[in-house]
Amino acid sequence: MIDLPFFLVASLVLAVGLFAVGLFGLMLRRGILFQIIALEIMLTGPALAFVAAGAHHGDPGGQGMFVFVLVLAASEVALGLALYLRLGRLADVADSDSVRTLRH
Amino acid sequence: MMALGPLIALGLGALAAMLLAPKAPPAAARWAAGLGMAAAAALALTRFGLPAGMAAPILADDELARFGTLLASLSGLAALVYLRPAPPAKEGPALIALAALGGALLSGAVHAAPLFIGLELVTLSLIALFVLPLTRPALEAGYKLLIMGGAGAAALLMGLALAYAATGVLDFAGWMPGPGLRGNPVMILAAGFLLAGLAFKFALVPFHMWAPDAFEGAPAAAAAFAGAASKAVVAIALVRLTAVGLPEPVWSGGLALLGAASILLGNFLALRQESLTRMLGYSSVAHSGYIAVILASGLAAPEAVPFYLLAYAPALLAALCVAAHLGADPGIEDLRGLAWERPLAGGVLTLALISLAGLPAVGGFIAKIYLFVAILSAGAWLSVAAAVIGSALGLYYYLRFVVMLFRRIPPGQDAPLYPVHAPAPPVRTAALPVPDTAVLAAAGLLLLATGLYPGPFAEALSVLTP
Amino acid sequence: MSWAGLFAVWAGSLALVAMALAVTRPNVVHALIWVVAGLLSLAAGFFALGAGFAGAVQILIYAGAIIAVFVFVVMTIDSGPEAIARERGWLGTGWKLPLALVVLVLAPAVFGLAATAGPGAPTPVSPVALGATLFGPWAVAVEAASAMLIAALLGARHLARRERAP
Amino acid sequence: MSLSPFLALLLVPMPAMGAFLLLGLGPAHLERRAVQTVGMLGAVAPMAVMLPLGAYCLAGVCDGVQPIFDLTVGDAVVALALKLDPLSALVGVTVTAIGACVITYSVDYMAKAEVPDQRRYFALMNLFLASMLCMVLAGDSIVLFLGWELMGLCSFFLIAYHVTSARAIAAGRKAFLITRVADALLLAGLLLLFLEAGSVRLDALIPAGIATDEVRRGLIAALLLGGALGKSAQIPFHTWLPSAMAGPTPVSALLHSATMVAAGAFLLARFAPFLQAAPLVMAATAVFGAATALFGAVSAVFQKDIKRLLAYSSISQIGFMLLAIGLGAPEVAIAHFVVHAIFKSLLFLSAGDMTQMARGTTDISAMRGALWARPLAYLAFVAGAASLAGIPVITAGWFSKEAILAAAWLAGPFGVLLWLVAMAAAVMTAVYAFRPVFVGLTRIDRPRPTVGGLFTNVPVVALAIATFAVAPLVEPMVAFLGGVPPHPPRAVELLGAAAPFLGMVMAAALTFVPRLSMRVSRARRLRSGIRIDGIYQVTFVQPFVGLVRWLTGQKGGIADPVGTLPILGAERLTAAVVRPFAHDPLDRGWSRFSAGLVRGWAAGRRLQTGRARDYALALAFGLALILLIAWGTTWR
Amino acid sequence: MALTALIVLPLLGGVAALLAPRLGRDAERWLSIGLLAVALIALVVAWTGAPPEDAPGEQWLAMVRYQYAPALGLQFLLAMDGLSAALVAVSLVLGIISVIVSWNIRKDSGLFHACLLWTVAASNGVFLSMDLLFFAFFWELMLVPSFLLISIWGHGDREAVALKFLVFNAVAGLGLLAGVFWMAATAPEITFDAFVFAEMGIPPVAQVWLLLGFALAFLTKLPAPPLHAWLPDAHTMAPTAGSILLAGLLLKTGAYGLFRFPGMLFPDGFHVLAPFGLALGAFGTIYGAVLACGQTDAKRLVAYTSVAHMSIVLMGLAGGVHFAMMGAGVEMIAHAFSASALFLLIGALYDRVGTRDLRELGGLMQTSPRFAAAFAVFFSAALAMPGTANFLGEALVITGMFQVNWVLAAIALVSLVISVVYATRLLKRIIFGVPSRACVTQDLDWAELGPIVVLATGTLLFGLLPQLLLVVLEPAVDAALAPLARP
Repeated sequence: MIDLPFFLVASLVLAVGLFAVGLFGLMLRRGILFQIIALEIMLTGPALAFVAAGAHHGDPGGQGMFVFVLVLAASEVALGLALYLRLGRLADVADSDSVRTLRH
Repeated sequence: MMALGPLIALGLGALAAMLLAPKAPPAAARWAAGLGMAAAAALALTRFGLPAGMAAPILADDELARFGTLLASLSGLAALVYLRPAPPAKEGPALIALAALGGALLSGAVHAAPLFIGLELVTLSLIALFVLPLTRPALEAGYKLLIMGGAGAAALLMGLALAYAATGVLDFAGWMPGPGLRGNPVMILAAGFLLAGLAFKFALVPFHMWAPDAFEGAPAAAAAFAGAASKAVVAIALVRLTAVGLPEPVWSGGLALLGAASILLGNFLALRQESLTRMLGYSSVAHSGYIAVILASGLAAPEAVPFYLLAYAPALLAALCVAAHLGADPGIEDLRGLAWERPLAGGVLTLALISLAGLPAVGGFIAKIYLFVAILSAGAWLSVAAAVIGSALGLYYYLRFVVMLFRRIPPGQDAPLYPVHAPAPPVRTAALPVPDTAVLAAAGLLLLATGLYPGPFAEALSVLTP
Repeated sequence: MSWAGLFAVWAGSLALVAMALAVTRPNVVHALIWVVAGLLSLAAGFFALGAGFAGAVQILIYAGAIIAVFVFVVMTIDSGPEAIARERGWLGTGWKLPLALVVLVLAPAVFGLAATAGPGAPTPVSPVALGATLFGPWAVAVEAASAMLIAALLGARHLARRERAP
Repeated sequence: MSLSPFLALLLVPMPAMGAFLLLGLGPAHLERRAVQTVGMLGAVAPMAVMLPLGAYCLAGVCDGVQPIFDLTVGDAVVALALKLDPLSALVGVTVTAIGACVITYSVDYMAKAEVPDQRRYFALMNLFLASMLCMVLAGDSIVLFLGWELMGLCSFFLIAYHVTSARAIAAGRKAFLITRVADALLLAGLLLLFLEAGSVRLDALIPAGIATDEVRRGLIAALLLGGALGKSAQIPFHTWLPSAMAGPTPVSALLHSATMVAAGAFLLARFAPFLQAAPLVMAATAVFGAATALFGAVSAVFQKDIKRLLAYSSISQIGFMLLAIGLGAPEVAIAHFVVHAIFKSLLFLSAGDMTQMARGTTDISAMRGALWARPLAYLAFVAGAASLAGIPVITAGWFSKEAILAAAWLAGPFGVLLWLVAMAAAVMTAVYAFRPVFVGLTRIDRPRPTVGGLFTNVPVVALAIATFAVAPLVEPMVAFLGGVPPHPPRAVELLGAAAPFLGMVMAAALTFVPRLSMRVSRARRLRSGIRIDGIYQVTFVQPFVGLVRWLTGQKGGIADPVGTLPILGAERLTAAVVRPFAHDPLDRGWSRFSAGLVRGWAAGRRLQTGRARDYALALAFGLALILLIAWGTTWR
Repeated sequence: MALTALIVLPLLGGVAALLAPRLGRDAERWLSIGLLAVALIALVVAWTGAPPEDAPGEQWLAMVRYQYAPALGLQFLLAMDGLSAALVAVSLVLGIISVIVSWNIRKDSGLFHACLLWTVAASNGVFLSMDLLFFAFFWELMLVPSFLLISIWGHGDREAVALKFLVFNAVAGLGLLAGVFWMAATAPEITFDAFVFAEMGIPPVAQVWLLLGFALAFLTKLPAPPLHAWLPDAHTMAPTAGSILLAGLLLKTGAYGLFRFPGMLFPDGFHVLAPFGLALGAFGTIYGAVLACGQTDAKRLVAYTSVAHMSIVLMGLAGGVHFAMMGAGVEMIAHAFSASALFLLIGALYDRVGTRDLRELGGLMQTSPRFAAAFAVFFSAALAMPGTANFLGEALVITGMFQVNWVLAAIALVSLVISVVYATRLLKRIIFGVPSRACVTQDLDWAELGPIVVLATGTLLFGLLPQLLLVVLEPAVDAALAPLARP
């Protein structure tokens, strides 16, 4: 059993917490915009975890991965918002439950 | 540098397609992307048999990577052939090339960064491809993949981060269960998150929800790439991670559990589907399950998973090619008599469906045998039970569609016994364009070849797994 | 136990609270403000962890650029009182099952991770080292990440094409 | 294959066979004249080949084999061959000559028939002739059997020539069936001999048969005898022959004189050396022969129909031949064979000519006044009858019959018994031979004498001359075949010479004394011979028909019971298994299961709600599950 | 390669024939004929090629072995000896004949020709496969096109009859399947290679059971009473081409199986079960002949004669002596010709007058002499007249029976006598007599005459020059008998 420093463990717990909060938002909210926000929040969890782990190991890899997470977040926001706007012309995007022509 | 050749070819193809898209005629972009993918496939093919090495410090160049690249490029090429969204989308070819690039990257990934980036590159390109027709179902499919994909990516990243925290390295090699890592709870949790993240891309129950919707709503070509290429490269990533030896029994047990659930639920939900594409969506879930249980049973037969992919990919590509030809979201009634009207389309679709069902004479049969040998020799009785039930269910619904292909007359009517000059039934479907014909023919031949003479294929594939 | 570490944890906790508030606000503008707060808190934590580059990028790109995009989008939609009331109504229902599931996700993580705590301090990583990594061995990944952005942009451009309205 | 004179043997049956193929199976259309020409050439050409061969044989080189080809079956070699020896040469010449005469005669006789019928007729007649030649010239058992069996087939078709007549068809079937029984016996015997010898060559078969053990030898000999009895219509197989008169008269002429019926005698003569090694069978042959000779002669006396009379006459005459063979004098039998062939074909042809004049009726009474109406045919008939009856010194019949009687007399006490029987038969022979002759003498007012056509007269006249011309040749023939002409005491010879005259007297009495002729015509019982047909009907035919009707379900039973057995068994089994599930719970269970499956599917598909929130819920659920499992594994 | 073509060509050709009607009128017919002709060439190539070097015996003329999936014991193993070559030749010729005689079939003619070709392909597969998994596969595959032929293009109560055919043979096929899998499971390592099984040394008791399983399948196809009930119905209701293929090919597959495998794989079991086989054959030959005498339907009559003749084949095969085995081989070929021809003739008759009831027919001799002549020729063959190949076969079997048991020989001779009854009955009712109401005015045309001439030539050629056939069969017979020799 290796012992990880407290700050790292706490950061990891917080990271999972952020991830969980985002997931909670994803499940709770019906507005598509809120869901995209929740998605962003979900992604901050691993970001924190990478940075903290990088700090623990003194390794630039953590921050490097953070950059990639950021790129992903940016891409998703770009695509997501465009999709949101486009979908808004066809459906009630404030209520994602109405966007369910594909089912069963 | 040569090892990076396929990636460079794909990237250049994508870039050229992107740059050509706004001004040049649409065919130019298609040609650019197509050439890029063809070049990548050719390069990957020529590199088979060369000694394994590293293409880049974080990217392996071994047979598995070449196989993944080949599969991704060829699937991309096939998808490109029948990618025809209703409003012509100039971005399409570039996106497919990018998706293939992601696939190539993923298949060579021995490091967290390319794994993650490759995966997300595929996902994002697919989202963009899904929405190309700009219809409501397409947008909905893209939206669902976006939401689910984001969540899945987050889970995957969480897993990677935890593994990084536990070991301090991002190379898979560093995650080998050493003395300090065995039983490490951080690593175990990491395995859980990783599994969830990959299971999402692999469309395993309960992370599969996006798949049937995507198959139904998205353009068939995009769905085909999602089902064939991305599934294949994720499977390759799973093979690599399995070879690393992540904490057990979480990894294998989880895979087996998810796999069994996918087999049962996927086959069950496809049981009486009326829509061809949606049925294929559920069936893709089930096939992911089959691959997952093979992986979970260890890699006793190294060629099992690659062979399964080799048999599955052409079947799906061919089936969706026919589906694309029949219009948006074809139902079972649309297939009536297709085998008589369009023999090639009907015939290859028949081959594809019986391959998916695992009947003899086509590759799916051999793949099924590998599946059963793997899980039986591992003694995974849960998987065996699931696979048996799933295969039985599968037989039912695949054959439902196959039979419909050959039914000429709607029920209730009977043909005259000896019609002297039978009036030719009106042909409802337009003739297939030449490239589609080529794709179908190639897929059909590959299915037959793997089914009738699998020896060389199995031999070649058995060297893939490290 | 280091002060920097403690600070980082404190900042992270703030971020968590802010994010939790963000996902429960009925008004989208409020939610965005809380997200920005959370992101800034995280940036503070990054600085404390010795990841100055990450913190700076977090502030500039995440809290700055990405949220700005959100704000633009929010400005295009109508978020009147009725919409907010409707959101509030939805918030009141259907939170139990998600919460339970989130607890089930959190519990193993928290308890599994808490078992490993020990002493230690964060080690700062210089941007130079980071740059050397990113543009050294990871160059392929960086290129691919740019491809990812391109893919997203291509998709967005297609979606935003006005003349193709169905 | 070196060029030997025996190569010509192959050419003997070829023309006839070729004529058959051309006429019977050739697809080309032929004119009437062409049909007749081909048919006649096919029959005459064998004679043209056979006569030089016979002369060659007579010149001394008379033992040759012409191999056809060899088959190897395992260790055994089946070597097909034709053979020329005195026996085959003599009989071959006879057969070709008679065949040529009969078929030539047919040209006129069948002139009125339709072309397709004529074509069929000539084709079959040629095949008939070819078959007999195959058999006669055979050097091995396979070719011998080939000819033997094909004759049966041809006789069936020829007897049933009048295809619209049910009686003719029935007669043909009867003939075929009974001779087929004989064929089966012969086949068995030949195959057994083949197994003994490991070869099919007659030269090898006979020594091998002699060399084997007694029981087996006896059995094989008995089988061969059975075959001969059946083919030659001897008791108890004689019933088919009188019925076989349904065919055209030339058919009967060929059938009775030189081919089919006589083939049995030839067969036994061929295997005589072997038969002599089985004394019991020899005795049986003699007894069957003598009995048949007497029986046939007696029956013939009471016939009203001239053709049936001649049929019984054939039965009787072949009986004489068998008697001779049974007595160990096959050479004498063959001599009688030759003589009989000549006079019997003559009798048939001339009788046919006369009856044709009487518009097809073959009743003896139709011959009234034949002397005046058809003088040539009548005189020819008289010549034949004289030979048949054995008028001493001038007719050939007398010489050959006398030789048989002599052989019987010389064969010890048992032989004397047989001699007595044969003498009685000889007397009866004269009776029936002359009865039609005397009928023909009766004068009716039919002033205009007519003569048949060229093709009718040439063969008839030729044969009539031959009956006398052959007379001095009988003894040389016996010698040629390697036998010694038997000479009994003078008294016995004289008794034999007296027999025909006694018979003539009786015939005259029967014809001209009305009381007696009435009695003869009323003796229906004797006319139908031994009622062995009835016995066959009761013992074989009826049970067989009953069996067939029972097995085919025409008696109210199950059709094809054995085939139905497994079906019934399966049904019974299914019923037994199913009864516990009388209300078909399995089926209901199955349908409930499938209905449940469909319902379950309908319910299960609702899992896929289409709502992104629910998808996230599922995702969270899966993640929680995996993490809980993962956490669980960290516990010690 | 040529061997593979013998199976693959008709198999794929069937698919092509399915589609060919789109190309033009009669395209599928010419396609089928062409493919079968090419297959005949392939047969010649395989036959005359150099004998294989790796063959496990000297009798093999050609052999093909692909490792299919070695890990799973799957391989594609074809081997051809004289018997298989002869049977394959017969199957191809009969295939061509079937196409020709079905020229007037218009209903789904693509599928019809596909079924014909598939039947040929599957039976070729049976004749050539020495890998028992493939053998069993082709064995079952054969049923499908035949089933379709009867159930779609048949006469009368065709669907029920087709089902009967299918049920009988499929159930019996289970015996074969069970045996094959049992052997594969008990083999040292998983394989379906018959040559391996032959050297495996199966325990005698197991041999008996395995042979029973195999024989169930073979005897049903043969068919030997009491498993023959499917045959008269199937023959009667099938279209002409179907009857030809049933009589000419399917029955031969059963005989082929009995020829090839009992001696090779189960010599001990053979010694135990041969007396039962002989008894069954002896019973069947009389039973079939007697039943044939009572039929009123011409096709049924011929069908029962098939039972009788194939029972003779069974006697020959169960005799285990050289003569009998040779006879069985010859009789198989001979019966393929003669029975097919009789079915062809009766089918042609049925096409003209619409009845096969013997009581309503008659008078062919007057109205159509070619018909009558053809009937007479094949009637002689059915009678085993010397000069036809049938005689050779039966005489050899009877010779063999004399070596085995004289009673059996006597029974076979009795069946020869009974054959006269049914054959003359057939003739009497069809070609003799007064031309009946259902009378034929149209004689055989070239499309019917051609096949008839071919079949007649075959019958007479092998009857008059039997060496052609005997030379081909001899090595196969020797090889089949070699393991039976008791030490």
